[in-house]
Amino acid sequence: MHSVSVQNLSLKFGAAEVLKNLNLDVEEGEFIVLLGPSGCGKSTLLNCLAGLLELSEGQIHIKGKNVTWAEPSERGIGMVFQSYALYPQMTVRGNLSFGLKIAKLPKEEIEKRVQRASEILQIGPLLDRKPGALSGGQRQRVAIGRALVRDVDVFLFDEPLSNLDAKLRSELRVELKRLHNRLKNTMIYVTHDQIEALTLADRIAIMRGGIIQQLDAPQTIYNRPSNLFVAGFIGSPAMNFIKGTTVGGGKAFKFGDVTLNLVGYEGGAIMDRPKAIIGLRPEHLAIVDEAVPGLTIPAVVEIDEPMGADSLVWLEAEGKQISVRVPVEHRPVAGTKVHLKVDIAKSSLFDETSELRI
Amino acid sequence: MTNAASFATTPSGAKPKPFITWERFVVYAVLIVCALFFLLPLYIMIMTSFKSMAEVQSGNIFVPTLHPTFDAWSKAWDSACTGLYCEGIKVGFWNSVKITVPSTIVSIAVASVTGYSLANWPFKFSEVFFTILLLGSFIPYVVMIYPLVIITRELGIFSTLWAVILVHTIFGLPIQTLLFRNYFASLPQELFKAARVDGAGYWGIFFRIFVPMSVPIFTVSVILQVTGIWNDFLFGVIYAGPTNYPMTVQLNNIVNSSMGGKAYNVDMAATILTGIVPLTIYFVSGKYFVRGIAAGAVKG
Amino acid sequence: MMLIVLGVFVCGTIWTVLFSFTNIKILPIFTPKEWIDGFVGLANYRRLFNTDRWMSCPAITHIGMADWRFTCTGALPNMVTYAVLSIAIAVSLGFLLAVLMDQKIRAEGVFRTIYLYPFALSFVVTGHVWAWIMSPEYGLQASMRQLGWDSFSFGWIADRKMVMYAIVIAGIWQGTGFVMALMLAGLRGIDEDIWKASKVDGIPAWRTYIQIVIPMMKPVLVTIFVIVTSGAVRIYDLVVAITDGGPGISSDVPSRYIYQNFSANLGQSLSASTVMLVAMAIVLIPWIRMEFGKKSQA
Amino acid sequence: MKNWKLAAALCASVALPSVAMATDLEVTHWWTSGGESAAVAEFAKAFDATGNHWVDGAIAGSSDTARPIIISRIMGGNPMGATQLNPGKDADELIKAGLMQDITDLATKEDWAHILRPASQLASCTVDGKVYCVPVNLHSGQWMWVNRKVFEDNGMAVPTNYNELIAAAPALQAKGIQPLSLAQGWAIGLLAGDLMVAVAGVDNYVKVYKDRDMTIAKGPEFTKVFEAIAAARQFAPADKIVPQWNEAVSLVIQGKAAANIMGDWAGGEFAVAGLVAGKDFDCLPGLGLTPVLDTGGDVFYFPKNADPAITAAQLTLASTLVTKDVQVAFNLKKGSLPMRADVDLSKANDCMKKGLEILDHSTAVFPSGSQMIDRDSLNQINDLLNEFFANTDMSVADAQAKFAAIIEAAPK
Repeated sequence: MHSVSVQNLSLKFGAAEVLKNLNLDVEEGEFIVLLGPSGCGKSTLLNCLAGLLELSEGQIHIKGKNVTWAEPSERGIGMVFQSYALYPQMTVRGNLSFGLKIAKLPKEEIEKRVQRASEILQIGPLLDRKPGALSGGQRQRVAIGRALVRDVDVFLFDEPLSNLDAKLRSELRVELKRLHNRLKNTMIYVTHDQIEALTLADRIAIMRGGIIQQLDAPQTIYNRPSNLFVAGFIGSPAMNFIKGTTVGGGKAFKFGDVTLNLVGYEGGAIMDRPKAIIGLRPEHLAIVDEAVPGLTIPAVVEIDEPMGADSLVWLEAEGKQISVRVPVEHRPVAGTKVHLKVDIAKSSLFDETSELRI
Repeated sequence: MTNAASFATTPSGAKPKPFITWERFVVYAVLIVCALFFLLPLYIMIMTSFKSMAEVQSGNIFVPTLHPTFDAWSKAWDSACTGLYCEGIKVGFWNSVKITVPSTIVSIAVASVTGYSLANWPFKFSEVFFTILLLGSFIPYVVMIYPLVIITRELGIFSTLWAVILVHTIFGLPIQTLLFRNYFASLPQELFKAARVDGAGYWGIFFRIFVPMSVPIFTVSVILQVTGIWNDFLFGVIYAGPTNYPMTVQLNNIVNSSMGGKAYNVDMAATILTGIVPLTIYFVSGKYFVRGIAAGAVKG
Repeated sequence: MMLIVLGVFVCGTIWTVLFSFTNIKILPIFTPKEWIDGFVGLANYRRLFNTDRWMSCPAITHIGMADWRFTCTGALPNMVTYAVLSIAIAVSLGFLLAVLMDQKIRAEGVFRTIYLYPFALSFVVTGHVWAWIMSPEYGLQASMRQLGWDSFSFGWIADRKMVMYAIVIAGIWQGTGFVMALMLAGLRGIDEDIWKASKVDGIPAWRTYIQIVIPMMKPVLVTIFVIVTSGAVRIYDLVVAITDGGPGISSDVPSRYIYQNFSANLGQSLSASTVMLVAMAIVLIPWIRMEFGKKSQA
Repeated sequence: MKNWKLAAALCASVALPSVAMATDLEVTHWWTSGGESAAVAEFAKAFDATGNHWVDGAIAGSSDTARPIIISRIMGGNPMGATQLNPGKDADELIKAGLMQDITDLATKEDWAHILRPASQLASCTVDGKVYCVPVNLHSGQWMWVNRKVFEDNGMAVPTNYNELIAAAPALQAKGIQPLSLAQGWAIGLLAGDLMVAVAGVDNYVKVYKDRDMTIAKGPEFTKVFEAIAAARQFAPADKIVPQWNEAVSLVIQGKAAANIMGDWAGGEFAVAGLVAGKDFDCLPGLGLTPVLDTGGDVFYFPKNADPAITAAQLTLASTLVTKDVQVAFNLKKGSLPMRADVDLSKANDCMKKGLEILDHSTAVFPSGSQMIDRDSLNQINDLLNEFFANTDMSVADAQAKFAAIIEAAPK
């Protein structure tokens, strides 16, 4: 039994189809991140799961129960919002317990749950304060607490860390992971921040235009993006794309004067394609002095950006800008002619027409 | 449970709804009943404006006219007499526009910035300032007429458009400032803090954060100011000078004739005609009331 | 600009207060010399409070404050009656309408315009229409009786004790739309996520309004309250158009007293304004200190 | 120097009207209804014929609305060329403050003292022997308007005076007809004022209002007045009182009410409705009791102006307003009586002719309230009378005492 199961979900606002025939199965205890650019439908999908938006077609099951028509509060979900959405005139305790009081839970039970949530989130000392007197990080903890006390199986997060500054964001990210490890609840998490996605997710669903482009473990998504969009979206700095052709029955990739040997490429049948694209991540390239036929690309160093732990070097090859991540101690001098060694096993090939990974 | 039954009741797609639910019915019923109460005087005005004076004097005010005529309308617009001239209320139309547009813009601009300062950048005497402003909104404006005559005379702008713009800005300020100050105060303060952390300055925060988030309140403010200024008679006639007499001077002259007989049908038509500009603004402003025009649009 | 405005209010107020102690009549005076020459002490105030039209409280000495309205007559008590009733009704009705308008209804623009239009029209004429409607001779009462409902009676406008309530009806008609618009703006300034959170929490909509949204709208509510109050305190057009103070002087209000004296006895006008100003200051200043003082310290 | 300038201007305006430079002169007034506009047009036509130009600044709403505007304009340093203003006490302060143009020389030259009548009109334009305004017409408020048909249809005698109307009142009420229609506000004040004149007599009325004779104000004559007012209020109960004077007149025209007491301007309403005096309705000056009329009227003042061209135009206008042709043309349209006796008014209607006849007897003419007492006191009296009329709990003695107190406190 899936924890959350979405079948053939479509959502239309008038003529505009915001979500298109979506399917998504989430396992018990899984941490799923919905990732995508603005307007891709990720928050909309989350709102559909929560029952805050009515879908046009399809079904939603949570814990095996068909909740397609159920009220938000009856779905067994808790939700955390970007703007925290705390009730400003109530104390933290009030915020945590308000929904439970409405549900007419016995007092002791409410007290027990508030106590537990405040322990888990370490907000005990804040219980009698009002949200206005809390910092952003504290507020978001309270917002999580409000989902926690509902004692539900599925947590929905709608960009919960976007309103925080960078430092707090990374702290809370770790805390969220810890929380997930401890509670083992199903969590569905919307963000536009790929670091959050890569660090938190068991699986990432990359969305675009109301369609899930790829749903896979972070490493798979990173190393084997299923199409050009996913490849370009994930990774910072972005993957280098070079247009060319595959020749020799799929044995080599040719662009300009350069020919790369494709033996060892992990993927499908390459064949000869007149329009292909090779994607190379900056950390999968290395700067070498000597050319190796079929394995290196000649290039000229333009600038480098030291980033602390390593350095990002920008080079020019065959009229194309290419970025390479190198250890700081290996920073080359601008204007130097070098060669870039390609790790074919970690590269991605795409068909330019279909934009799909080969 | 049989399979067939299960299939039939398996929720899928949009939740089926009756044509109208009980709650919806109550919502619309209340709205419509209230609308009828609000429309009753308008109905009488319109009916009266289509009657002849003989029919007005002999008939029941609620009874629809039997012989509708546009005479009162054309007379109100085109030929009703106000003193020497019999050119109806159209005469002052452009003057009213000339007074209303700059007065509305200036007063709202000044008030929104003042409200923003009071809400987010408190200065030393801001509380005193605000108290005086607030008290100002309770002064019967008529007693300020003479001091303002002296002030505008000393500024050398008496009997010009500038004087009337100044006066409207001054009298609009207490309520307008209150409007903006309190609305800005109700917006989440994190936004203000975050923007400051990001290095945005006084004007940057105002224009990039607060203005876009405050479209509904700007709409209310425009409604308030346009109505007040468009319908103002006294300030226009005193401070704007005879060459800038607004439309309401003609309306007043038609409606308030002291001794001569009253042509109610023309009065009604003239009133509705004068009110068309604010009414249009109310209707057009509608879309700026849509929820989350600024806040909701950002997310995917 | 702010300083000019401040200056105008301060100067205007000082002038009003100072020259309310002079025998200023029709032509305004401004200089200290004229002030000294025309100084009459409290004469204007003495006359003001000896005028039945302003306030007359025959039984105030032996009847408690609770009966104030019913024993006192005159412009000032009338204004208090009007203010209390119209504020209470316009604010609650305005809120109700705003909430209903917020239910994603069809034709929102049409309803909004219908509720707002009275605000756009000059009261000189719409007031006259109300006078017609409420007139026992021409209006509702006459029509109902024509239709055969002989016992129907709606003659508030001609009844000295009820006439202020008749004015309240017209006041609500005129002002509620604006309150509704402000409320609607306030409602739409509420973070959408708050609504979502309360739905997920399973809080019924009416409780969300009362326990969460209304408290969040407090600044807007304060604005509405001040605007409606200042409108009620300065009520003028409405009374002039509907009853012109009648029957007798039973529906007179302070602004009408101030306006009428403005072109006959400025001293009365100024002293009446000063009384209003002092009364408002007594009510407002402590409240402002409480309301806004804590915010600026926090 | 100043006098010389004035004299020069005077010469220019009177002696050489055709050569005078065309000057725009803004004139404020509150005549805006159809008939009033037509009357103003006569003034404008005549003034434009002098080579100048009449710029109309109509502001409706009677002097209460217009006065602050006029004062503001004068104080703001942008005065109008000429303005209608209630004569007498209202304008005194403006004159004392030196804001008004002295037109004595013109008045002397044209011998207004002899050609304009009654003398009270010019007198109220005169302060300390100097003339500041031009009276242009006479209006009187002592008229009772009776719908003949109401009585004829019911087989009753048409009353010829107020007392007969009151006598017929119970019979009218029995037939569902309101004996007396009445409008709110100043109309009640006007009715009460007419009753003062009718019951207490012109002399006593003038003694109280002008001389502030307190023994009469507190005495039995005025007790009778207030008793008469108290009697009138039962014939026009509060729920029958209409907001506007013309609605009250309209009730008489429609036959819903038998009579109304209103000034001569009510004649216009009857004319518009197509009713003929003497046949359909009667107009009874002095309420039919004693044929007397007060002489309210309209006057024009000329605010001082720095521009000599305007001063000249002001004098031209002043002179134009009282010429024979203009007086006839204007007053026929306005429905008021002309200031000059030496004009032909054969076109006047019956009611106007009745008025003209009374005007010829100087004893039957007396000054209007605003010429004798200040506006502030008149307002207070009006408030009192309105309250007395509406509040049946107020006793006659109480009302009279309050009335006397206002008279006593009025500035001399």
